[in-house]
Amino acid sequence: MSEFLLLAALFLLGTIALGFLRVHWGPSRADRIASAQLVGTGGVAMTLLLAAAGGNSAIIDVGLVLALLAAFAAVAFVKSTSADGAGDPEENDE
Amino acid sequence: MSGFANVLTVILVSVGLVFFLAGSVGLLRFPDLHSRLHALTKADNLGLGLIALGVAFQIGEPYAIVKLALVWLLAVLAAASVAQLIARSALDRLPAEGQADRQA
Amino acid sequence: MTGVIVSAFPAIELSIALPLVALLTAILIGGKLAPRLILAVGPLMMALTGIVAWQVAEGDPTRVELGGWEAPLGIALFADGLSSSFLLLTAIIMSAVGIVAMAGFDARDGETSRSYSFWALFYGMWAALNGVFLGADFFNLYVAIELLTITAVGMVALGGTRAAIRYLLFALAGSLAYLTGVVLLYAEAGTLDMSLLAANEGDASVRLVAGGLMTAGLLAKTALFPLHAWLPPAHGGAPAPASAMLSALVVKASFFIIVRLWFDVMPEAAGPVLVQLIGILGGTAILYGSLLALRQARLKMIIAYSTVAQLGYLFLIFPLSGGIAGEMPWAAGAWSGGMFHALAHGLAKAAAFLAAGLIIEALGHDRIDDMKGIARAMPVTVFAFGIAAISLMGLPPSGGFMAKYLMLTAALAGGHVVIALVMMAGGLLAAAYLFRPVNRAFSGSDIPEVAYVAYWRQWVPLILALLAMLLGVVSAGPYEFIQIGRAVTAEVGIE
Amino acid sequence: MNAALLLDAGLCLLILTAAVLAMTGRDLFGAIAFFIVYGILIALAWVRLEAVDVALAEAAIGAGLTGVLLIGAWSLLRRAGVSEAHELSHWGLRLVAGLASAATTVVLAAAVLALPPGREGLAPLVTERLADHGVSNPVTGVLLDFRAYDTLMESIVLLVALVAVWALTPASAWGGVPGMRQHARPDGVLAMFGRLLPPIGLVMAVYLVWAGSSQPGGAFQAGTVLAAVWLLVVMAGIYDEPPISSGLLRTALVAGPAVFLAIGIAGLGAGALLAYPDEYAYGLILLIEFTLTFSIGATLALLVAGRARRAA
Amino acid sequence: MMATIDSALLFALTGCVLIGLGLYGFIVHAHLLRRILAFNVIGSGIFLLFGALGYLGAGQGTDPVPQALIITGIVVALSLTAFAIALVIKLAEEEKTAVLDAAKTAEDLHE
Repeated sequence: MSEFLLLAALFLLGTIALGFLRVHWGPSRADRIASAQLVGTGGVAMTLLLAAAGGNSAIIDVGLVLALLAAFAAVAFVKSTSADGAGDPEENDE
Repeated sequence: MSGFANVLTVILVSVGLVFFLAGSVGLLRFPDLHSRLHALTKADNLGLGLIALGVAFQIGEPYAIVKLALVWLLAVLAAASVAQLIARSALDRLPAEGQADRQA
Repeated sequence: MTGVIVSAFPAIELSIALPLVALLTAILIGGKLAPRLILAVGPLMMALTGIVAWQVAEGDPTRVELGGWEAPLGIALFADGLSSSFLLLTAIIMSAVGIVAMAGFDARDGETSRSYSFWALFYGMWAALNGVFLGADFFNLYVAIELLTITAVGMVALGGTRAAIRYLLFALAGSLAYLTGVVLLYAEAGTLDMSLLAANEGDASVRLVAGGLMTAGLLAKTALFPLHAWLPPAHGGAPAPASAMLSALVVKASFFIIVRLWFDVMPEAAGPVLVQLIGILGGTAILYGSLLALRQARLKMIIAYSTVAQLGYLFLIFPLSGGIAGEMPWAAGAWSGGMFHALAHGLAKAAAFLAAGLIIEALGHDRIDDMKGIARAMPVTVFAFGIAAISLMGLPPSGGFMAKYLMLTAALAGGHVVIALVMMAGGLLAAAYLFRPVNRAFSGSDIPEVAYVAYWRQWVPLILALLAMLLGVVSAGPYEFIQIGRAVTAEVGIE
Repeated sequence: MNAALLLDAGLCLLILTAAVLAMTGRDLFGAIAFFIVYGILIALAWVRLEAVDVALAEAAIGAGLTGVLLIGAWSLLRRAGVSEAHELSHWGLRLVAGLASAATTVVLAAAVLALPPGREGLAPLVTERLADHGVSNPVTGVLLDFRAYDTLMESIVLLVALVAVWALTPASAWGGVPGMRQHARPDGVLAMFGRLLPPIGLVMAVYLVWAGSSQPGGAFQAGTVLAAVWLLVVMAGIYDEPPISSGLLRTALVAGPAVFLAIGIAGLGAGALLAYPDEYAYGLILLIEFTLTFSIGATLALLVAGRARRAA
Repeated sequence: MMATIDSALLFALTGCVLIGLGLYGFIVHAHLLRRILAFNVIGSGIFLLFGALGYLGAGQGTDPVPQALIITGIVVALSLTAFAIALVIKLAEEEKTAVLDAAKTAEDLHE
C-alpha cells in the first residue's frame, strides 16, 4: 500500500512541476502567486499521502500548518496591489 | 487495514490525482487569469478532498481523521478566499496593468 | 571560609545571566531607567568577572555544565585564563562605554528611538560577548555570534544605513560559512563540545574543511584583510561609544573563536599552508590598514583604519608559533603576545574612540584639519587619546609595547625576519598616523570654542588608556594569568 | 529503484529547480514566488527525512511567514520607487561566482562522501536520558532541556532583532504604530477570512505546544502560527497593531524569555543554570513553552510588521 | 515506508548544491532583496545537509540533536532576514535604491 501512496505522491510532484511553468511564465503577478498557491495545495496533499505511507499521523500537522499559512503570501500580495497598499480589492464594490 | 479499505483508498486517491492533473493542465492551458483561477480552486480542492478521504481509510485514529477534515476545510476556505481576492484585484488593473505586468 | 564561598559562587553562570536580565529590563522599561541601569550593572559585572578571574587564578580552568547535562548532550561554559581575561576586559570596557553613553543616549526629554534601542542592543551585545568568551560548544557559539552580529549591526545602523547593510552582508556570509563548518564537524565527530572534540582526533581531511569554513566565516566577521572592507565605514560611521565596543570587543570575539578552534581544539589539523596564508593576510592588513589610516581626514576614520591594521598583528601568532601544534619553545611567547595585544588594543582602542566621541560632541565634527588647539580646550580628553596612542604605537611601557615585544622576540627567535620587519614598519606607521591628530590638537595658541562636555566623562577614556599603560607596567601577572589552562607553557617570555 | 527513492529524487530535482529559478529569475516578484514554493518543498523534504518538528517549523516560517515578509518588502520597495530592473552583472563576475559556487559544492560533497560510516550521532543518548526526565518528544527535550541554553539565547536573538528593527524608526515616529493602517471592506471576503481563520489558528497553536511535549510541535512552530494569525487579523483591518511604546506589548515580548531566564536562574538552586528538578521538569518545561509561544508570536508578528511609521 | 540511506545521501548532496546555488546568487546580484533570498537559500541548504547527515548517522529517523539545532538555526536566520529587510526598506525609502553603491558609502565618511 505504501508503495502506491508514494507513487501517488510522486505523481503529485509531477503536477506541481507543471504548476512551476505558470509561476515562471506569469505573465501577471497574480498568475505567479496563484500558481504558487496551487503548489501549496499540492504540498498539503503530499503531506497527507506521506502521513499514510509512513503511518505517522503527526505528519498531517505539517499539512495543517501549510494549509493555514499557504494563503498568507497571496493575501499580502492582494493587499499590496490596492491603491494605498493597505486596502482590499473589494473595498470600492457596491 | 482491510483489503476493502485499501481498494477504496486506491480509487479515491487515484481520482484525486486526476483532479490535480486537471487543475495543473487547466492552469497551463486556459487563456486568462480568471479561468485559470477556476481551474486552480475547483479542481485542486476537489482533488485534495478525495485524497484526504482516501488517506482517512488508511489512518485508524479518529482524531487524525478530524485533522484530515480540518486540513481540507482550511484549504478550501483559503483557496476560495484567495481566488476571489486575486480575481477581484486583477479586475481593477485590467487591462492597463495586466499588460504592464507582462515584462521580461 | 570566604574563599570556599567565593569559589563555589556561580559567577560564570551569572555573568551570562546578568546582562540578559539587564537586556530584558531595558526592553521592558526603556525610558529614563534604561540609561541608568549601567550604574548597577557595571559594578556588578566587574565584581562577577573579578570573581571568575579569582576562581580561575586560585584553581584550575573551570567548566560548568548547563542544566546539569554533560557534553555531548548538554552545553558547557568554560573559563580559563584567556576567557576570564576577555570577560574582565569586556566588563571594564562596557562599563566605561556605558557611563560615557549615559549622557549621549539619555532620555531626558522622553524616550527616543536612539535611547531606547541603544541600551537594549548594548546589553544584548554584552550578553553575546560573554557568551562567546565562555562558550565551549560550537553551535552555541554560532547563536552567540549571531546575537553579537545583530546588536553590532543595529548599533552601526544608528549611524548610517549603508554602512550597516555592508556590514550585515559580510556578517551574513560569514555566519553561513561558519555554520557549514559546524555541520560538518558534528557529522564527523558527533559532538560540538570543544573538549570532546579536542580529545578525539577524528578525520583530518573533514576537520580541515570544517575548520577552514568556520575560520573563513570568522575572518569575515573579524575583518581580516581582504575581508575588511566593511569595517572602516561601520566603525567610523557608528556613534562613538558604539565604535568603541565594535573595535575593542566585537571583532575580538570572532578572533577568540578562531584561537580556540586552532590552538585548543584541533592544533594538529592546520597545515603549514593555512598557517602561512593567515600570516600573510595579517601582515598585509598591518601595512594596508596603516597606509590608509595615514590618508584619512577624519579622526574616527583614522582610528577605524588603525583597527584594520592592528587586527593584523593578532593573526601573526599563527606563523610565529612555528606551526600551531607549537613544539617551538617560543610558541607560547608568540601566543601570549597575541593575546596581550588583543587586550591592550581593546583598552587603548576603546579609549581612543571614546575620546574621539567627546571631541565630536565638543566640536560638532572630527575633521583633523579643524581641530587646532583642541588640546587646550579638552586637555584630559586629548591626553587620554595621547596615552592610548602610545599603546597603539607599541611604545614602552604600554601594554601594546609588551605585546609587540613578545611577538617580536618570537619572530626573531623563529627566524621570521619578514614578519619582524612588517611589525616594525607597522609601529612606525602607527606613530605617523596617530601623531598627526595629536600634533593638530596641540598646534596654534588660541583656545577654540567648544560645546560643554562634562568633566567626569572626559576621565573615562583616560582611565581606559591608563589601564592599557598599566598592562605593560605590571605585565608579569597578567602574562601568567592568561596562560592558565594552556597546555604549552611559556619558556621564552618575560624574564 | 524503489518508489521511495524515486520520490525523493523527484523532490530533490524540484527543490533544485525552484532554487535555480528563485536565484536567476528575471522578474523579482517571480523570484520571490519561487522562493515561497521552495519553502513548501523544503518542508516536504523534512517530512521525508522523518524530521517532522523541522517540517513544521519550515512550513510555518519558510513557506508562510518569510513569504509575507518578502512580499511586504517588495511592495514597499516598489512604492518607494526602487527600480526592479534585472541588471545582469558583468560576465566576469558571473564566471567567478559560478566557479566559486561549483568549487564550494564539490568540496562539500567530497567532505560528505569522506565522512566515515557508522556514525551514530546522539540519538541513542537522547532517548536514554529522556526516558525519565520531562518531555517525551526528543526534539523538544533537546530544545528545552539538554540544550536549553541555546534556546534561551535564540529567543533573545529574536527579541533583539526586533529591537534592531525598531532602532530604524525615525525620531518622529518613535512610540508609534508599525506599518500602515490596514483596512478592508467590512463584509468582504478578506474580512470574513480574517474572522474565520484566527480561532482555528489559535486552537492549532495551543495544540502544537501541547502536542510538542510528546510528538512533533513546540513553541517556535506554535508561535509562528500565532504570529501569522495576528498578521491576518491586522491585514483584514479588524484590529490595528499596538503602538510600540505600549507597556502591555513590551511585557508580552519579554514575558517568555523572562520566565525562561527566571526558571533557569532558579535552577542554580537545583545545582546548575537551567537545571530543572526531576519532579517538576515536565511542568516547568510546559510553562516555559507556553509563555515562550506567546512571546515568540508577538515578536514575530512585530518583526514582520516592521518599524513604527505613524503616531499612536 | 520512509527514506532510505540512499535518499538521505541524495538530500545531503542536494543541500550541497543548494549552498552553491545560493552562493552564486549572493555574489552576482546587486539587488539587496535578491541577496537576502540567496542568503536564505544557502541557509536552508546548510540545514538540509545537516538533517540529511543526521539521518545517515542515526540509522532510524533523524538524529534529534541536529533537528533541534536546525529549528534554532531557522529562527536565527529568520531574525537576520527580518532585520536585513528592514534595513533595505530604510535604504530604499531614504535613497530610492536597493543596491549598495561602494562609492557612496565612502562619500558618507568624508562628508
